[in-house]
Amino acid sequence: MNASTEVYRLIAFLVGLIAFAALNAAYLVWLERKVCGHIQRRIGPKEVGPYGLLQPIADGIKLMTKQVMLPPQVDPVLFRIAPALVLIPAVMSFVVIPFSENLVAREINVGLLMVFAFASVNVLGLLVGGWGSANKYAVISAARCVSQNVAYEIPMLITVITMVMITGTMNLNEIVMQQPDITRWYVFRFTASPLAPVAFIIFFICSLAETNRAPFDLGEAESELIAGFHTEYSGMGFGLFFMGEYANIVIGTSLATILFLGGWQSPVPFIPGGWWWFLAKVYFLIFCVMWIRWTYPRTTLWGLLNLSWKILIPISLLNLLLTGGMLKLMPLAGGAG
Amino acid sequence: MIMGAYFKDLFGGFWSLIVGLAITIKYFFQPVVTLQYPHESLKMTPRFRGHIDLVADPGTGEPLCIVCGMCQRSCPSGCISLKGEKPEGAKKKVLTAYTLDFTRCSLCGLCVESCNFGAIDFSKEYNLAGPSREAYVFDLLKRLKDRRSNADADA
Amino acid sequence: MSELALSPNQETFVLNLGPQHPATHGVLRVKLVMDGEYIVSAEPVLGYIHRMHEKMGENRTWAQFMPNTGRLDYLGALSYNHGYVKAVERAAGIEVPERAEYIRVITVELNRIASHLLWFGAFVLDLGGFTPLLYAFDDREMILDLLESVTGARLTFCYFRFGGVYNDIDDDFVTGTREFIKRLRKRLPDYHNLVTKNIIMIKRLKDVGVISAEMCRKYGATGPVARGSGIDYDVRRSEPYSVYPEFDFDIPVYHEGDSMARYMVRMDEIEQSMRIVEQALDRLPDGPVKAEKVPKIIKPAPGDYYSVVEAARGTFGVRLVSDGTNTPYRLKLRSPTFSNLSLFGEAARGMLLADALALMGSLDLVIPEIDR
Amino acid sequence: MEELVARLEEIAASVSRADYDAKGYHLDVTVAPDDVEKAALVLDEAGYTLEAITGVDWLGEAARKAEAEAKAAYAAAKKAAEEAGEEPPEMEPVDTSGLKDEMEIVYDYTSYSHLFRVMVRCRVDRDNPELPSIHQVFPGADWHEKETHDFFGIVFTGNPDLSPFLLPEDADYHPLRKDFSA
Repeated sequence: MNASTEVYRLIAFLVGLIAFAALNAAYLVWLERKVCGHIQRRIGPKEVGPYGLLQPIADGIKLMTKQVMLPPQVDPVLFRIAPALVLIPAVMSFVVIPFSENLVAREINVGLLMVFAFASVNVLGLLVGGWGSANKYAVISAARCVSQNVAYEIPMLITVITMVMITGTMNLNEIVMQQPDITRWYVFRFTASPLAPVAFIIFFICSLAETNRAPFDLGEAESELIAGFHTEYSGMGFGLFFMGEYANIVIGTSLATILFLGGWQSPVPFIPGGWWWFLAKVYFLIFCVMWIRWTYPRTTLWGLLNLSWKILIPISLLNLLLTGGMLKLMPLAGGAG
Repeated sequence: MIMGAYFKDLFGGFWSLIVGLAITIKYFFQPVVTLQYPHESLKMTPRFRGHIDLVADPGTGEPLCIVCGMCQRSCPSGCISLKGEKPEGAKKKVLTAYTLDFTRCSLCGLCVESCNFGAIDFSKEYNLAGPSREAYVFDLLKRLKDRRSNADADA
Repeated sequence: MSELALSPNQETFVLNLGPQHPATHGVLRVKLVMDGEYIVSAEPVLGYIHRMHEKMGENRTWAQFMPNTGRLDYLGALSYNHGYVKAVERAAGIEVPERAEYIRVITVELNRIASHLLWFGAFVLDLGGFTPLLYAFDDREMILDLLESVTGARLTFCYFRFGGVYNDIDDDFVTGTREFIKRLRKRLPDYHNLVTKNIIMIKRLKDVGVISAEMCRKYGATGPVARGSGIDYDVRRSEPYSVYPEFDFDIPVYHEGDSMARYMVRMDEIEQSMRIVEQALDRLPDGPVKAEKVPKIIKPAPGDYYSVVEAARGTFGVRLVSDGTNTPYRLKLRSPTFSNLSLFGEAARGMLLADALALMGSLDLVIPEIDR
Repeated sequence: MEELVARLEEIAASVSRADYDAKGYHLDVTVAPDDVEKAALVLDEAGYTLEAITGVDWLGEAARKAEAEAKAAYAAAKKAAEEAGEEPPEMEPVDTSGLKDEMEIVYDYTSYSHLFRVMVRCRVDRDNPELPSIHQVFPGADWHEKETHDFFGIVFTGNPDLSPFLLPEDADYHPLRKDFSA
């Protein structure tokens, strides 16, 4: 592979990924409205296009044509860069996600590390947006978002470290390769870690909290803080926050899929694996995210921090110790351990 | 003991969350209960209190109203105004104008109750939208005539 | 927690909650002095939809004021209708036929269930859960349909008359109500499983927003707020009126005084109201629904009269001063949430913003009734 | 209950039992404006709660009363004169200009534990309506006093803030006064 084709490949992938992120966000909104509609025993969008399928397009056009208001007191620089700070890291993280064996923009050895590096930038966007808005509700929201993200990165990273100990690599595609069928998915690999399903649940809860999804949507908390950090945003400023949020959900669920559910691999040997498996698993997890959102009330900041420090961190540490012990006692046959 | 409470809280809480999810997924697969309003609509109940309308004498088609003004006096918000005159040789007054200012009406129905002749009744109309305030000053006499001519046209 | 928030020389800021805010359920404004997320002081600012109903009353005949009562508390309009007709009946000495009293009790209790269901949904919405609201609306809609079929309106019923009710109920209503109660009995366990037992709810409501019984007394709190603080006070029981003494029902009382207790009181009241409706339907007597001897123009003897009923939110009182003419000389409407909200400022001090909003939700505010 | 009545009788100008079924309250207590706080303290100690405070504007009541009394006196005089066979005297016009109008403030108390409603009322001069606040005894009275001040212009001395509460911030009128019309 020479240098120029590599550049073209990357550009093509980037364009594709941004398009994917945008379309995905638009249609996840549609899906969210449909899911919540049916959970609440109503239909959801239905007027624009069949099953309301054109609704996201109409919404997108509306958002793009709306004026981007700049309220008088805001910090103009911070206010403008915040939405980009949320969206760009999310899109960048897609670069290392293996949609299938070959469908990956750039396979790098520390892919997992890179995703988490970018995930940490996300919270900076929320902080900057909330601070720059010069709105008391937004500032409270920004403070909440930061403390929440900091608290939840710890159990999440401990869990990921456990997984890296098992897999022996940070290359996402290699992690997927190690899980060729359902019995060897890491969520069920009790030989590696007796608490594997618990680790999966911890990872899932943390990714909910990291992406500010209900029941951890303290930053948006519409009944307390109006709309939180994006209270002052209109038009596409708000649209970018929205896209960023949904892109982050996809990243979170993709990682869960890759680390625990075998990524693009088929669960059973007689059906070939591929990107469709990956998307099916990711969308199933996203459905669960929505299902959870439309079931539970919101936690408070104390409840959230209690959950993190008193439950998630001790259990993930226990998991780390147990896994370390297991790996020492009986090294994995399939994994690199 | 404290550890016991901790684990009880942990597992009990986790179980309560699972139960919650089970309930919402149960409703997810149940049929929707909403009515797709502009495409379909409910029939109003017979007692539905819409704005008032004049009742016509089934024989002559003329309004039953004898212009006693009871409805006007009973109205708390003063939204009814009516006029009548006594034509030469006639025994009773004849209604010449009956307007309802619907912007002020609170749909309490005291006018209908006060009427001793059954000359006003509630309409079943609820699709009321208009571009201006003036659109809600109803000329009930005209509405009655329109209804009659519509009925004639249908017949 | 409260020491932290109330220590001197702290940098505080003022947060204007409302008048347009999702958690205030209408146009209520709360001026909060905040220390971070802790509330240093909270001061409700009222009057955004003040309509001076009491002056309106002085300019109308006794009967003409009836539609106004339903517009005080649009969620429990029938209780307010009842409170007013009861006061005027007492002043003018009008007897009410038994069937009419039964119909009043049935419709008022249905209205109470509807009000509590809506509160349940809106309260969970305050806490960030959206779905229970629509489940509750589904059930409430059935009640509204039933009441519409009798009264002709869905919200501002204006159904009671001096000496009876506007028109009789029919068999469809009776069977429909029985079916509805059967349906709600099946749905309530779902509500409890989805919301009441949910660990997030419990963590948010237990021991949060504690109001002591003494505080309730000092502020004149009534209804579920007082009963959640261990005060066994319900006008239906302690000052019996209408045909309530004939029914067997419990007054749920919880002693914790926290938001959870107020929540549980209302949820239990739904069940008790269903019991009352069932018994009333079983024993519904025949007869007229309107007293025959009610004069067309009512002129109560000069003097003052007071009458209270148990509305969905607490004690609704009507004080009438008559000068013997066909219009009230003075009409005072004592609304329950006015007193219930007045303790918010003291109760919310030192609380977290999110908890204070849960407390405010648990007070079950209906702003038109506070502002009148 | 009897003890409460006895204690109220010490303070009040008059205490009378009312027919509950007809009136809706049991005890009708009239106190001097300066004694409302004492009455509140007695009721507070007895475990009562304050349900509401309100006012009644008795504009023209004194004049009406004087006229009615004069009429009654005249009727009696006329009757006496007729019986004595004398010429009935002319009725003299009643001079009501010196009469002072009053406003009434009503406090409704009730108890959670037993059914006994106590109504405490007092009258103040309509031109200078002032009486002490009871918010120190019942903090809940604060809002009711504000409302009553809004509607009637009655000043509760000691209330921390009597700026318009339910009325708009700039309201300088008192709508429930009988001489107010919108």
